[in-house]
Amino acid sequence: MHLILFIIFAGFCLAGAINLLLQTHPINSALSLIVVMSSLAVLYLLLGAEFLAIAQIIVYAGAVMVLFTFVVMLLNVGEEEKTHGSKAAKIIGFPAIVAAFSVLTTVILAIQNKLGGVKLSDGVTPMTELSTVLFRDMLLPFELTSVLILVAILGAVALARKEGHR
Amino acid sequence: MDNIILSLILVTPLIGALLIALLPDRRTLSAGVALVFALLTFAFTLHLPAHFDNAKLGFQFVQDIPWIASPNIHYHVGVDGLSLWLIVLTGLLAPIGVLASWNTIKDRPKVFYSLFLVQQTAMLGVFVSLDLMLYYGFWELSLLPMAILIAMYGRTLSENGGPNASLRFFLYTFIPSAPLLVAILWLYAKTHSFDFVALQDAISNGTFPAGALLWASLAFLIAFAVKVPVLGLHGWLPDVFQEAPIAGAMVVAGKLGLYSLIRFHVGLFPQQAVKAAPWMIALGAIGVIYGALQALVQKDFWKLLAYGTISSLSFCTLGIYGATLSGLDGAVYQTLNEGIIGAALFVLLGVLYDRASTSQISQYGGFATRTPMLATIFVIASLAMIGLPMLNGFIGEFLVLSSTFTGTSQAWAITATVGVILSAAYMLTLVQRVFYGQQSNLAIAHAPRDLDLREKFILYPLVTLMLIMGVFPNLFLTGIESGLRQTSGGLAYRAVSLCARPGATCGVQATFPVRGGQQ
Amino acid sequence: MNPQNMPDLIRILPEVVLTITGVLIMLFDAALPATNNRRSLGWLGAVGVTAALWSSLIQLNLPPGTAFYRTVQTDPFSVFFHVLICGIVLASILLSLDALPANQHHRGEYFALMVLGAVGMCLMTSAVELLVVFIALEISSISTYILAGFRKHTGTGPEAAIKYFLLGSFATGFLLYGVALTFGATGTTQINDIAAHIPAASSQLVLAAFALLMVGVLFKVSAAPFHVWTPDVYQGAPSPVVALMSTAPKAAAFALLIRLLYSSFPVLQPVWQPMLWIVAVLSMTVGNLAALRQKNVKRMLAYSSIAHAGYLLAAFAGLGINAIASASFYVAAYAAMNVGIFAVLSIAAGPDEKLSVIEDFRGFLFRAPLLGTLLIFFLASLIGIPFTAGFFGKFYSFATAIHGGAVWLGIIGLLNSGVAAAYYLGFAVKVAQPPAAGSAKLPAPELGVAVGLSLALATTATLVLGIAPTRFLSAAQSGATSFLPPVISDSVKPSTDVPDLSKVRWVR
Amino acid sequence: MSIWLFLLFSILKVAVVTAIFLGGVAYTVLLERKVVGRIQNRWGPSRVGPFGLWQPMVDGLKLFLKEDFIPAGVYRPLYLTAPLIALGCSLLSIAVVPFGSQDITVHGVKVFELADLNIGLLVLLGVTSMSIYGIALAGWSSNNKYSLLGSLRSSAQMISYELALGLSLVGVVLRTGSFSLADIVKAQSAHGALSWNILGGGQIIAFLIYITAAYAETNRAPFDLPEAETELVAGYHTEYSSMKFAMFFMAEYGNMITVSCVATLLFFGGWNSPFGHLFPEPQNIVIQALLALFWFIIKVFFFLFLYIWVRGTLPRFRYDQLMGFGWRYLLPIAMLNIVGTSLVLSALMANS
Amino acid sequence: MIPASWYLILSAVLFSLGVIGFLIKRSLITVFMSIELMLNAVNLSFVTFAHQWHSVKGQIFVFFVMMVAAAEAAVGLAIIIAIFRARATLNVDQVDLMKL
Repeated sequence: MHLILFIIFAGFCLAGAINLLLQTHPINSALSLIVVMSSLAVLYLLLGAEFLAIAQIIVYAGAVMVLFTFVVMLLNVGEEEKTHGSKAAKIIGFPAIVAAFSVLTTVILAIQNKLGGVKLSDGVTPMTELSTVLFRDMLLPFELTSVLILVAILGAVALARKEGHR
Repeated sequence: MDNIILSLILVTPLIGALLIALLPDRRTLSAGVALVFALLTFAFTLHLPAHFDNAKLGFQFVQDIPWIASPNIHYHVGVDGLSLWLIVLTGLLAPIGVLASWNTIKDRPKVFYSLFLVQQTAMLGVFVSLDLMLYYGFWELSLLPMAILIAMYGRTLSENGGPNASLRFFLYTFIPSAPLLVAILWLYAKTHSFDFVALQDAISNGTFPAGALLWASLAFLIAFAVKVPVLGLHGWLPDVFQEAPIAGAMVVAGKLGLYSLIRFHVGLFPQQAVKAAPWMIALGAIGVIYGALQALVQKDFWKLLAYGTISSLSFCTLGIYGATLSGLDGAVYQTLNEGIIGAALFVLLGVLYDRASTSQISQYGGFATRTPMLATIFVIASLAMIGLPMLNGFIGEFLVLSSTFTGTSQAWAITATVGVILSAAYMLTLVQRVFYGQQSNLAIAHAPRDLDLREKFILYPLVTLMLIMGVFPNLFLTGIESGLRQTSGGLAYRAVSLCARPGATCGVQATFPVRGGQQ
Repeated sequence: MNPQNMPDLIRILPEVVLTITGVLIMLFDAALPATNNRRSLGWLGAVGVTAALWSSLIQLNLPPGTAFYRTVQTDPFSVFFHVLICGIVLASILLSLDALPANQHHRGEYFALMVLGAVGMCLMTSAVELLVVFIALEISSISTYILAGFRKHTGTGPEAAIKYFLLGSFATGFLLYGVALTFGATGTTQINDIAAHIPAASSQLVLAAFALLMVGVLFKVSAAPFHVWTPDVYQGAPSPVVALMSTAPKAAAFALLIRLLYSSFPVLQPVWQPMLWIVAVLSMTVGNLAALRQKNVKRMLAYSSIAHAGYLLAAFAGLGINAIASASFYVAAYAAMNVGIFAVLSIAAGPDEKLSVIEDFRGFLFRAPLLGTLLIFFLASLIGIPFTAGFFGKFYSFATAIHGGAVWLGIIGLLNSGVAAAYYLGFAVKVAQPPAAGSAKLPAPELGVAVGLSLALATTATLVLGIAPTRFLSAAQSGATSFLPPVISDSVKPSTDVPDLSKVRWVR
Repeated sequence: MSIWLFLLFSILKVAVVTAIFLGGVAYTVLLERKVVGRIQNRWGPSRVGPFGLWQPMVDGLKLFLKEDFIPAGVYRPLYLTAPLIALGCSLLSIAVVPFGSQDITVHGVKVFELADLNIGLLVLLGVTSMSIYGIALAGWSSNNKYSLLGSLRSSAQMISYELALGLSLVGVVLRTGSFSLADIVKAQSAHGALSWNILGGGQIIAFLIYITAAYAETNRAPFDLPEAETELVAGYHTEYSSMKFAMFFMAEYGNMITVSCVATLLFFGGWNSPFGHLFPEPQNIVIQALLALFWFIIKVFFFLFLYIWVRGTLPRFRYDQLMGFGWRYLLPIAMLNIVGTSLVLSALMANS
Repeated sequence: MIPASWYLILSAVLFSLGVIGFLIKRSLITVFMSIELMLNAVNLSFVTFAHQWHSVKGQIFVFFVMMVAAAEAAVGLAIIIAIFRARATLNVDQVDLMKL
């Protein structure tokens, strides 16, 4: 059961991610990304992170990506133009990515036995434990997030607002 | 008084610079203040020979204050016979420089005079520092004001002449100073001291591996050789001579580099200096000829002076690496001479340039009839440069040549002597073409004035000095020699070099203290 | 709450003060009429930042320790960087007061962003929990992204912002992946605890995590080969903002780098020392060579800042706490002179940044003697002329490196600074060169009180750090002592040998 | 219990609930037409069947049989997906709503709830946030400026009000200490109406915020700007016809029902009777279940009625008023409500 | 049961795809999406490790990453809007007033 679910949703993830790269229209890319995010939410569920799964849906799929599609719609962004990209980025970039990826995979495979496995019966992280850590141990970062969001709001207003009227 | 006099000498020009910067930007005001402070500094420097004890060992007027604990940097200044007269010379050239610039600097005089005084501090600092870091600080500090001055007050009318000369000057000197700093830091890493005396001790005690020490000494050598400049590293000099304002040009070459060579190359690394000596002697001797030959064919008198300077500075190199006491004496003496004669010639050529607005020798001719005083002094200075007996140039050149001939290498001595003859050729040609012969259109058209009061005020002391130094060399040489014997490591170097020669006695070491130190 | 019975809030007092200041600015911004020029907000910000600076000095009286469940740690090191960052922000705010164009939109937000960004930067230096580090980093980055794009009416402003933003977020991705792998390898994200867990962890995973972390951090300090964003961003961003973002976030990132290297991954020293060796050489060489070709002043300074990152990284070739001290000192020195030079540039070029190319500055010394002199002074400091901050910073950094045995690094570095002298001096010479004969006479730029203060601050700092650096040095050194073993871990004794890593020796 | 039995029951439940839900949707439409008719002093549909009761069937048939017209120039893939997303989300959200007591089980399977999640409330929010895509994509893919404007308005409006909506729920969650809807209802069961969140829980402000935000979320009057006929033709579904239009229609009414259900669960004690234990509880489990269902449906009906009532009486907001109201008043009040609630709760906790 | 490494490899693959997207996509907004993909990939790693260590901290981290991503999205999109206003294009290759 777990295997099937994992394969299905991992498949969705990969398909979505690849589709994100292949699609030329931003809105399609955005939708692919939503698929990736939603599938990730399911994977979180499989890993026992129930709260995160739903937070993923609410925050990422429901808020962040809405913002993306909103902007795509607002600016009426058309198809991507096929222009030649930076050659250097490709020449250096791709081998670097392939190398980095293979290194990572080797590392992960090498420590595979240490890592252990994931079972459906592993249980779900209780919300109480989550909130204890969040509101006690991680109180400072939590409060700090408010500053972060304040900064983001300020900035978004300052940048996106048309000049001429305050 | 004795223990703060050096600080006083250093601080006075700096205060002057600050004061000028704060005062309004008016020509006479800035120049006046600068003159006052330059004279004041000069007066303070005169304190040094007056109270200098030739018999005493080691550095005098020492002031040693810990500056930074880690890294261990001290504000450590002191004077010995080697630096004594150089300091006085620097002090003397400052008011002369101010006077020489009095009329020529019209734009932003404030910037000019403050930078000039800062430069003055930096040069004085180089001569008095006994802490390598402090020394390096002043060494580098001396670059920038000069570079800016050249850029701001480039004399030719060409668009980028000043800036290019300035860049060239700066980079030529700055880039070699990078290895120099590395070498200093490397020394520090081993000893945890920047103190000159302590390092001298450490090096002679064999604290350092010889191979690496050779590289370190090389870094020192190159950094200083560029500043002299030694042949091959002289690329910046002609441009600078052509472009720099007179007050700057007269101090830019020679003494800083030569002093540093003696004190910090020969003084710190006697054994390595011996290894370098054959090369340096060769460069020196060839430099004498090369400079002279180049000077012969120059059409522009600034360039002629530049190559002439290279030629006569090469004598100093020769003297230093000839590794005899009299040779070193001669080198130091020649350094002083160069300062005085060079300054005089610069002022003189400046006057010419002021009158005729060109530096092309071919345009001149027959000036002597219109400007007899100028011609006279010019001839005296030229003769001093050539090395006529009774004038100061003779003493230096003679000491160097004779000691090279007897102590080092007859072949090189002869080569250099040829250079002396050549120097007579180019200087006299210059005199002949500028002042004598048929009156040129220029001389007629411009109807040049003779020397005015200010110019006389500059030149008379210099000429007097040439005569005094030519007649009573011992007045100066005693101090210089005592310095060389006692403190600068010159003798250690000589001892080493003597020992290195087959069949030589090494007993000198027993007779004199090999190295100086605070007793 | 914590063993010393100190109220935890005192440990983040500067951040609290800054946050309150930022919020106050916004509230007043809303309350002020639209026609108000909002200079008062800038002054308010300046006062707030000064208060924060002062309050971080108070922390010196506390014994070093952690707060908020071991997420922040105040020690002399963090105080050093707090003071530095607050100083930079103060100077930038004062500078902005006079250098912003008269028609600048969203002035209130501008000042609030500067102050709130400082919260992130400050916290980055005292955070010992990677989560706090991450959020603080984001606060500082996001506020600088926005500030970079503040000249949005120009084509280059938003372009700078988007490039900065995309590449910055890209780097954040790497940093975060590194954090994830660190967490995976060690099971903790507490910076001080990581070291203790490394011996038990899989060394490959630790290495991979470390590499990814370094990519992220080196990106933030704009070290080669992660420097590509710097020139464009500096060119497009408003000069007062560049003064801030070329120094303060970098200082914070360096503080983070130091914490990571010396608190979390001291075991990996055999790996990171040669790695940083290479990065340092690469940064200075690439930076200087590229800067030589630049015609635009801000681009030139951007490349030079890459080179300076290289000089700074050279310090890490040194041994022990000396490396930390000299790196900290270099950050301070670089901050002083770079803020200064950008202050001069923004006043000189005016709010519309009319003077952008080096050629435009020809004869500037004749036009504005004081500003010109200052410009040359700061350039001299960047070159490393003695008795300026730049000299002493460079000297100390290379001294440490050479002391640590990296003589070649010292030679390469100092030769590089020789190359660098070429373009700095080229600029200085252009400034000093008499103006072209036929050129139109431009009016001398005006010098306001605020910008005067800011310039005075930068000049004094540059001079003091060059002439009497003792106090700052000892502050940096006492900061560095925070990394002596007892503080590194208080739970498990770190063991220093990881067998397969210590054999790795690449370049020395 | 075997997994197959569980699956069978689940499928059965899904089928039943979907059927009832869709039927509810159909009759809510009828209800609206009737009630609005009365408000406007007319009869409403009354010809088809007794009291017009067959009207929804006929409407459905009509929509089903109409030509399914796809305009040229639309972006087909999204144009086709959008209504599915909208309806899908609408149907999905009812899955976590419990209609009756959890204690009533058949073979261990809870009868009155499709999915028992302990983060049910968050799932509701998540689904709501996803439902924006239906509208947004519909408007954009239609390649029609009215549609686009409608969908832009709608996305902005939904994002804005979702915040207030979410925050208004926090008070309730704080009081209960759980995200599970069943737990929330249980916490209100002690003393009848007195312990309902709206009264005893002191969440009346939260309720008002919730109901306001929910109206905006469902694009209902007075916040029905995305489909304001006088300004935007028909907003995001201008270009839709036949079944695709019907899907949007069904989604909207489905959302209304869900919102009403949630309001009932969160603030009005769910299936609990308002009289609490005043009357003895019937022993028969079937009666118990039916009674619970009765109360639940009554309350939901009340909220649906309220929806229609509001629509019939209140004028539409202007767009800037709408946004201003959401951000300047609703959001701060919701925050204050949270602060107040937590202060009171902590005070209470300190006392006990 | 499936090995935890599968999740990690999936995460690595997604991360690499994100990096590739960053390099090849030519519209600013899709480049930004690629970055979001990278962050999501990292989140998956975090959750996996949190599961493996039985530590809530990893999950908390993800939670914060989401918050940050939301803030970043707001700012990033604001910048994108600003650049679209100034330049009327979102093509990476046309946003090149300042050449490298």
